[in-house]
Amino acid sequence: MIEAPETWLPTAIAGLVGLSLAVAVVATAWPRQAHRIGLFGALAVFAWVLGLSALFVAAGPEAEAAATRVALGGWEAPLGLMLHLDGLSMTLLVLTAIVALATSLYSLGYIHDRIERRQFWPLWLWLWAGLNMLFLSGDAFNLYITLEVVSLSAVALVAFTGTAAAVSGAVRYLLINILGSLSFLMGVVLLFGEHGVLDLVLLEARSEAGPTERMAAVLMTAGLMLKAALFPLHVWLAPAHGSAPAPVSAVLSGLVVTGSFYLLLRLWMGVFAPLATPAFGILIGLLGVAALIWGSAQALRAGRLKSIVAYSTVAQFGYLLVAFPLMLVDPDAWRVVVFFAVVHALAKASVFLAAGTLQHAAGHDRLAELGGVLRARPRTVFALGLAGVSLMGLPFTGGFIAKYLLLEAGLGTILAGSVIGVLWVVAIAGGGLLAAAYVLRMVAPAFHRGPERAGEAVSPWMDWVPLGLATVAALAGFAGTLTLHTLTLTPGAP
Amino acid sequence: MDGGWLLLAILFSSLGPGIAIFFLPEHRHRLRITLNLGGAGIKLALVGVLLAGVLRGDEYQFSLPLMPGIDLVLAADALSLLFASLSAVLWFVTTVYAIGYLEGSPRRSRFFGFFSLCVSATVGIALSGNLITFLIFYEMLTLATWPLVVHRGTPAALRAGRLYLGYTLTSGLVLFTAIVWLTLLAGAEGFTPGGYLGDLSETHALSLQVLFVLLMIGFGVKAALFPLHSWLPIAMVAPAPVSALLHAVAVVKAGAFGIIRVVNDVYGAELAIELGLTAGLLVVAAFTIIYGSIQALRADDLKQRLAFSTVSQVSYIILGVALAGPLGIIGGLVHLVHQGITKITLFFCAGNFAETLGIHRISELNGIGRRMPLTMLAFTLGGLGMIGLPPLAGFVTKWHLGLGALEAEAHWVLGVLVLSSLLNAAYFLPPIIRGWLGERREPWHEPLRDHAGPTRFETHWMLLFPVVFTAVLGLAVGLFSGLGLSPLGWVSLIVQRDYSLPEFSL
Amino acid sequence: MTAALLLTVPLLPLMLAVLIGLRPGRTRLNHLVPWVALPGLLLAAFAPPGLEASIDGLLMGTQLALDPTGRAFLALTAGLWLAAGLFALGDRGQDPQRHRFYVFWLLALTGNLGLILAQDALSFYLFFALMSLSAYGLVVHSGKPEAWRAGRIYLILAVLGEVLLFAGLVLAVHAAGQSGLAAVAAARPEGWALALLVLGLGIKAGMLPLHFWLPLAHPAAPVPASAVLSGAMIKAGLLGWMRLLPFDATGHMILGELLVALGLTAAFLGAVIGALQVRPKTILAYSSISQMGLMTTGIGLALLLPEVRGWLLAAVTLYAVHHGLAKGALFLAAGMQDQRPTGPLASRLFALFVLLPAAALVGAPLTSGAVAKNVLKGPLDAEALPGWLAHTELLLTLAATATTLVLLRFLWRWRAGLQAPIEGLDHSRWWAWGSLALMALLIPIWIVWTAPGALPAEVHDLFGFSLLWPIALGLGLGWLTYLCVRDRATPRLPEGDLAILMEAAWRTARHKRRSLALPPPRPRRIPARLRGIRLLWRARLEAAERVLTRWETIGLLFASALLGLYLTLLP
Amino acid sequence: MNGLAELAHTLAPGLLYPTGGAILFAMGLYGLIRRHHLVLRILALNIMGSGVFMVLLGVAARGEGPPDPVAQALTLTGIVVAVSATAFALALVVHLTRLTGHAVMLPGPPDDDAPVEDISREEHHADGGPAAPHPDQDRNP
Amino acid sequence: MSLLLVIFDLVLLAGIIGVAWRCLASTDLFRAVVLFITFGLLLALAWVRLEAPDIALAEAAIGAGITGALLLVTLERLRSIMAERHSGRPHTPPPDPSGPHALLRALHDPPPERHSFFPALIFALVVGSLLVTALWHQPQSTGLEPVVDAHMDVSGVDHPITAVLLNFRAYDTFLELAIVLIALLGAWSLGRHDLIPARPAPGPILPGTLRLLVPVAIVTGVYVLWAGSHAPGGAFQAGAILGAAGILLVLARPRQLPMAPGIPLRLGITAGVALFLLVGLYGLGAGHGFLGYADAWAYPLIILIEVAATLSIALTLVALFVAGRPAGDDA
Repeated sequence: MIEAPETWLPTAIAGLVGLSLAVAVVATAWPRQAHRIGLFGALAVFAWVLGLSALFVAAGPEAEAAATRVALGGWEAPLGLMLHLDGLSMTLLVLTAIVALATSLYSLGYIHDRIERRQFWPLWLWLWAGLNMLFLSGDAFNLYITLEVVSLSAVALVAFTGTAAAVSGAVRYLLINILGSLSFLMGVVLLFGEHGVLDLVLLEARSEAGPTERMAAVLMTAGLMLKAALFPLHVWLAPAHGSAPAPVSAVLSGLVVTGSFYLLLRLWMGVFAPLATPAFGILIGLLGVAALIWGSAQALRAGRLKSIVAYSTVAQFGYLLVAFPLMLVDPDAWRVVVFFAVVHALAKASVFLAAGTLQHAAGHDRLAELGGVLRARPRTVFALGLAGVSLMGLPFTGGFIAKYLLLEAGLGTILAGSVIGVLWVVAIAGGGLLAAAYVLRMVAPAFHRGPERAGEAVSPWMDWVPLGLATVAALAGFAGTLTLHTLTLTPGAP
Repeated sequence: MDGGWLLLAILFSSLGPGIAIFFLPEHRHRLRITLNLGGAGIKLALVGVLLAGVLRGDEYQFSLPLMPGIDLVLAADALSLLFASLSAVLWFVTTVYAIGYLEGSPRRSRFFGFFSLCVSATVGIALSGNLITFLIFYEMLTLATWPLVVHRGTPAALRAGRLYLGYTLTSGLVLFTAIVWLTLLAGAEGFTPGGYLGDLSETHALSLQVLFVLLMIGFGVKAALFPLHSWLPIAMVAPAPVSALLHAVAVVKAGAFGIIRVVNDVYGAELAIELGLTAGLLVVAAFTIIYGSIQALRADDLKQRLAFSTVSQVSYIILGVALAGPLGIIGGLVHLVHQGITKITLFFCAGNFAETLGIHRISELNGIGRRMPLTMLAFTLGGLGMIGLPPLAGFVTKWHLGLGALEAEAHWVLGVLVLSSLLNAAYFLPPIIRGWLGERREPWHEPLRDHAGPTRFETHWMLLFPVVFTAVLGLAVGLFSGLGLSPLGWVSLIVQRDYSLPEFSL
Repeated sequence: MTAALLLTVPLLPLMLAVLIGLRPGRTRLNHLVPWVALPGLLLAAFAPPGLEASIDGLLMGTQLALDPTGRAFLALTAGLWLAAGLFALGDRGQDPQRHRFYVFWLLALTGNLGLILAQDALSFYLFFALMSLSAYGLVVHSGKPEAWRAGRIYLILAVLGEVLLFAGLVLAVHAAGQSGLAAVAAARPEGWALALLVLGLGIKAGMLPLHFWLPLAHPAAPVPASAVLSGAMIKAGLLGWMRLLPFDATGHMILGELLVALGLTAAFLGAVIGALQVRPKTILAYSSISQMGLMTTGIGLALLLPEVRGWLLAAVTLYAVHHGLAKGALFLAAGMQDQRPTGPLASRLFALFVLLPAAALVGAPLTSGAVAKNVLKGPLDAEALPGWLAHTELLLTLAATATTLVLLRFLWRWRAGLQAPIEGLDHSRWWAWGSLALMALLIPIWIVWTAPGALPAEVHDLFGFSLLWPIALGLGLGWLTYLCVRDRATPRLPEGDLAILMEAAWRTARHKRRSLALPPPRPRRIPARLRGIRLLWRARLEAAERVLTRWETIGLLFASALLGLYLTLLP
Repeated sequence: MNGLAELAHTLAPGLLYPTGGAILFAMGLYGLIRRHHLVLRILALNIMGSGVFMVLLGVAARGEGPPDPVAQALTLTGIVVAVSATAFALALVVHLTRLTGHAVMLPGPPDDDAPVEDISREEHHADGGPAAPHPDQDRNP
Repeated sequence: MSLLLVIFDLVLLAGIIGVAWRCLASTDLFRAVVLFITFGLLLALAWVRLEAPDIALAEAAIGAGITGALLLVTLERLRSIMAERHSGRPHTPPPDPSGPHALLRALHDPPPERHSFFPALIFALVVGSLLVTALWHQPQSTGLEPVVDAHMDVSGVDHPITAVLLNFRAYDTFLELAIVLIALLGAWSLGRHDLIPARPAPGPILPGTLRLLVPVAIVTGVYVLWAGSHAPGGAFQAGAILGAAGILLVLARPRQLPMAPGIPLRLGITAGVALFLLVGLYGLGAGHGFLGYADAWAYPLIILIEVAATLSIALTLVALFVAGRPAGDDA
């Protein structure tokens, strides 16, 4: 006798939070076995998330009632805290699970020193738990806390290598994160002062286009823009991501930044939805275009492999910004944005992992001197290229589907009579070209004629995981329909 | 047997081995050769089965939802079979040639991996059932060919690769935009003979015109239409099998095939004429024909000359399509095959010269006919075929194009054909004459291929046989063009099925 | 069966060509070269009338047939190639490159035989092209600069001819709606189609303004090649005309008049320029132009006089056969200068074999020339032609005078080039030459005997005052000229008249051609200046990013983001 | 007197303290922009944070009844979070100073084209000499 | 009365803002830190005025106390590092602690440049005034106080803040504990504590004071913890007080820290989180929801969690003060 999936869903959601926390706590308490705990924990959480998503989709709720809300400790909002699972968070949870599992496997090979392992794994598991909680949180203040969990552990991981560049990047990252968090918190406080509740659903129901909401929106948006490294507040990203250990860079660029963006999206689709004005859309869109150009230009300039990848994140997030004005015209476009973010996260993570393998083998990641290693490691270069193709938005990858949908939305705005839509379309289409240029910069040395130099030996994990993840990113195109369907199961969203 | 799975099997018969080859260690050359030839052979057989099926009138379709409302559609009609069989046959040959060509050189796993990806993409293009699927494979082709272009790894090769990517990716984006736009306007329809945009011609005439231009820019780069052709001659730095592939089968043909699809199966010839689109295309194609020929005449490097010749010859296909009448389309479509066979022969020959004797320039060709008679013979057949002399393949094309031009009452096109033939003769006859009748005083620098050792033939047999085969094929398709299964017969079938063919056929 | 029979004729030489090409070392194969023409001759001689076949699978539908005109041309062609082939066996015996010569020889032979049998536009074009292009190999065979030059001009004109013919055929076939030659002609090509056909075929036939490849190519080619070029191949153009031009009850006045005018001009101009030449083969080449002029006149007349077109066309055919054989013999004679025998009988034969075809050409009684000329002029007695055309017959007669002069000049120059008598003659050459020369006598007998193809030839056609007086006039003029210029240098015109002008024009253009040549296909490096700019931009971008990274910038940007967002959010 | 009472009513803690908090927040932002030393920046951030808490508590104290316990709980949480972040930031600053020799933010993308392995990974866990100081700073002393 | 209070409020706020301003404008870091500690104390006063004694306690203990200690020890470390680099002799106390240049670089921040003054000022003013505007527009809502009040009887404790912290919003509190732990993990991942220079506290006064202070602190801590269930106080304040005692201990013997054993230390710092999580998971299994308690068990469980949390917080704060991870942790 199997009960209906709906009945299991709340337990499964809370269980996911509990499980990921438990893994982190156990690893913290027993650092000697942290990597084993991490591995099994990663597998368990991954399996749990997959099971949860199966439950969620199988529950097949109506789009309007799809959010499953779990009252923690039995206390309903507004008194208590609610976990909140809908199509959007489900999608991002699955994304997190995939990237995090890959990163965990990769880290098995990457972090080999015994002492390093003891430090790395607990922090990493906390980060993952924080991300899971972030995506499940349905309470404004709790979002602040989970953001802090994520940022503190992320900063610690950035500084992990202990080099001057890493620590310097970490300090900047931390200060900016604190600034962003405080700004976000100020917004939360304003909202609380106005409405006296913290639960997002309640807030959404009560919010209107008033001055408090406007100021809160400004503060929270700006704070999250800082955290999501949206142009022109992106400058912390390249140093931090460029000098972090490879798996950390992968998670940062793939998930952490996406997490902040998720929050932005969630807020603007819910609480702040009444505020949006066309001018706002255009401003954000223009910032997006600028991000595309600036990030790409910097990626074309940067001399280090990981810097290029990091700046590519800045550029790719430009797409997400460009999508804002599209969403004002076509509210359905938000699903496209999320799909794009998902695909980007997968691709970016695999690029970073591949870059990490190359850096490890060569002992550095200066592009000019990397040719020999690139030539000797075709498998890694292939992963780099495959994920790069996804970034460019070329078929057969998920990036293509995402780009297609974005372009469709952009052209839709033109057809709807928006003149500035031309700019968005040009940016969306042209961005791929810039991406191609910097991906080519990374891959091309592998094709130069010259000696091969395998460099230091790398573990099989580091050899194969990037390729596997890149393949997932490429095949994500086939998951387009499923993802978009899942995303429709988000109440409140148009 | 379920039709869709056959199409998938055709696709995977090269994709599978390709991916397997990527992960083969460099020294497993026997296994690699087995995979290569096995894949190519299986593909050939499967295409044969499909051919028989389509001839019987069976329907083949496979579709996979990609996005809401948008499917990945593979379908086999007579037109796709034309291109698919061409690629399958020529691919087999090129694979043999490439194995011989690259024997003993490094990085073969990478090369053959991408090589197989290329054929998969090409076959995918052939079997695409709608524009989006077409685009997917089209872009895949761009990416899969780039590693081949830069395979040598010299600075020149990398620059060429950069240029190639620059051109093709930009055009790909234009195409992408245009296709999304079109899909927004008309929905993700499958290719329909006679087009599916008829309903829109009243309301969206201007949009359709702009879209057509965008689509032509998108396809025109690969098809090397006039202002967009510069990458092609420069991409000549690639190894000979790659050039052969770029020019004969994959890349330029993909562009041309796209134009054929758009004109015939998206817009439909009638709508295209009504909107005044074919006239412009005709002028561009005609200009490209002449321009390419003149540039070819100026080139001394053999491969460069062949490249410009491709620029010129591919526009024959487009010319035929732009004539938009049954005979013109027959001419254009049949040239798709004929040009492929002929040009691949020529590039193989150029590769043989370069690889066996280190000859790259036309001025060095003197007397090569005595050293490599079979290759030179093949070159001669290819060159004469390009000029359009009977009974070679090129003649059949030119004949139909000429008749098609008259049928479309574009008499000036005949003048273009005449002029182009003269120019073709002017640049193909000199190397032929030098090869057979020129005197060489100093001895040949040979053997360049020390590792290959002495052979019974004028060069490595894997280099020679493909050349001979394609040359004979080029002769045969022209000589026996009256048969039903010849390319001409097949193309007539296509046109008969899709268009009302006038009373007589020639 | 019929198809196989008809196909054998052109395919046999083709197969031999392939064999020789593949196995150049096998000298025994070379001995077969002359004999592959034999089936053609046999077919012409013994085939039942009305032989035809169509092969659908071949080249969009091929039709082959042997009609009476074709039979005559086939006989001429096969015979001449056979004889010349025999001659070539001897002539090329010591040539290290002879297998190459034979390959081209056989390919040209294939084309020449095939085009006679072809009855549809495509296969006609196919064989025509094959012949023209392969003959190039014969022209340049010697590899001397002179040969290359001649070859170049030959090739340019040949290709031009091909292309024009192609365009003409396309137009004509489109108008006719089908590709059979008879149908095309029946549909009366007009306008562009007609002009293109006349020009395309006219180049091959040495028609007047496009004749200049002949005097260059013939002397440059080896002797047997010259013989077939002049004897058989240029007749292909003529045959094409006969097949494609609108010879029906309507005729074609304009074209007819044009052709008559061109033909007569060529007849005289060719002779005059020929007489001013030095080298025997050049003189013969101009003579060929002159003679082709006469045949062109015949074609023109056939268009002008539709009622007697059958007669006239038959006459032109006869003339073609006669001229082909005689000219072939004379060309071979030019290759016999080193074969002057010592014995008295042989010496007489030597003289006879050169004089006999010469006499035939001028139309001396009892020779083939006499029949040909008389038959050609036959219908003109009865018909009155308008305007200046009324004098056509007189002009045709006077042409014999010009021919006499040219041939006198030939004989003079030929004799001057004779080498010392030798022992040990080359029998194959002698046989070939002799048999061709004797044809000048045998053909009229045969014709009068059998009147093939209902040819209106009678015995009295072998005589006639109108044949004799122009010859006498010519001899007289020749004598006078000889007296005048005996001690002085002969006035001469450069070989290839118009070609000289064109070459001069080409040479001036050539100066510019060097700069026209494309550089080798290297993608250009980015120019240094641009690279500098790129470096500069990199530095600037990095500096800009540094500025953005400064804390105060971050803070200010954050604050301005706050402000900007606030402003845009204001309703 | 009436006016004063009204003023007093207007300037109730529920309004006054949030205003003060806003001022502190803005001041912290100003300090963050203007000051260079990392410790000072951390102080500025803490002042900003205090501003936020002041707003929160002020908001909680609005109205007639007892103050909102939820807001106070949130503030408590916030304070602990702030001290944790501060402690970690200070640890980082010390570490950075140990590595580079100064406690100000490096300018620009410090990673680009600069050798990354100049400080070996071993030094992270074992004892190692301090690295060479970076040549440039984001200001001239 | 209310006028007086308003005046008090205004003076207090002016003081707070003034101190903050001086702190931010100070070029001498030591001075800035001292001002910041003053700022924290003033804030505590303000919290009291806002009827938030819990927060005031926490501010005094954590905001001013612990943060101040952390800042001071950081300054000390920076100075030491600078001096060390300057002298070029590692791990020896510098001969002149107030050496001119090293000190200048480490503990002195020159006044900011002029060019960013106006933009920064304007932006700060604009942001501040926008905030104020928004705040002044807000209604006089009572927040969640009535709701909390209505549920106090089932919360298991009497003090509403503790009820919110450990029952209604236990998840937040759990994560807060986690954040403290993560900050420590982060600090530990940077390196070992013995790589961080420290100076022995001068003189015999400190050890002497310690003997007196530590027992008092422990007693106070336990009391605060216990009081938390019904009156102002609780785990964080208690942890902070205990932590302060620990910090004093550390200060007394900075060079010879006891060789902290790895496993118990780890267990200690994770005890609070682990126990909290265990209880939470039990709640999930028992059907009260994640982090939920059966009504009857609420009080003991809360107390249990608070005890563990206090222990962990105290340990963690001390560890954060020490900054590097103990050698025992690597074993």
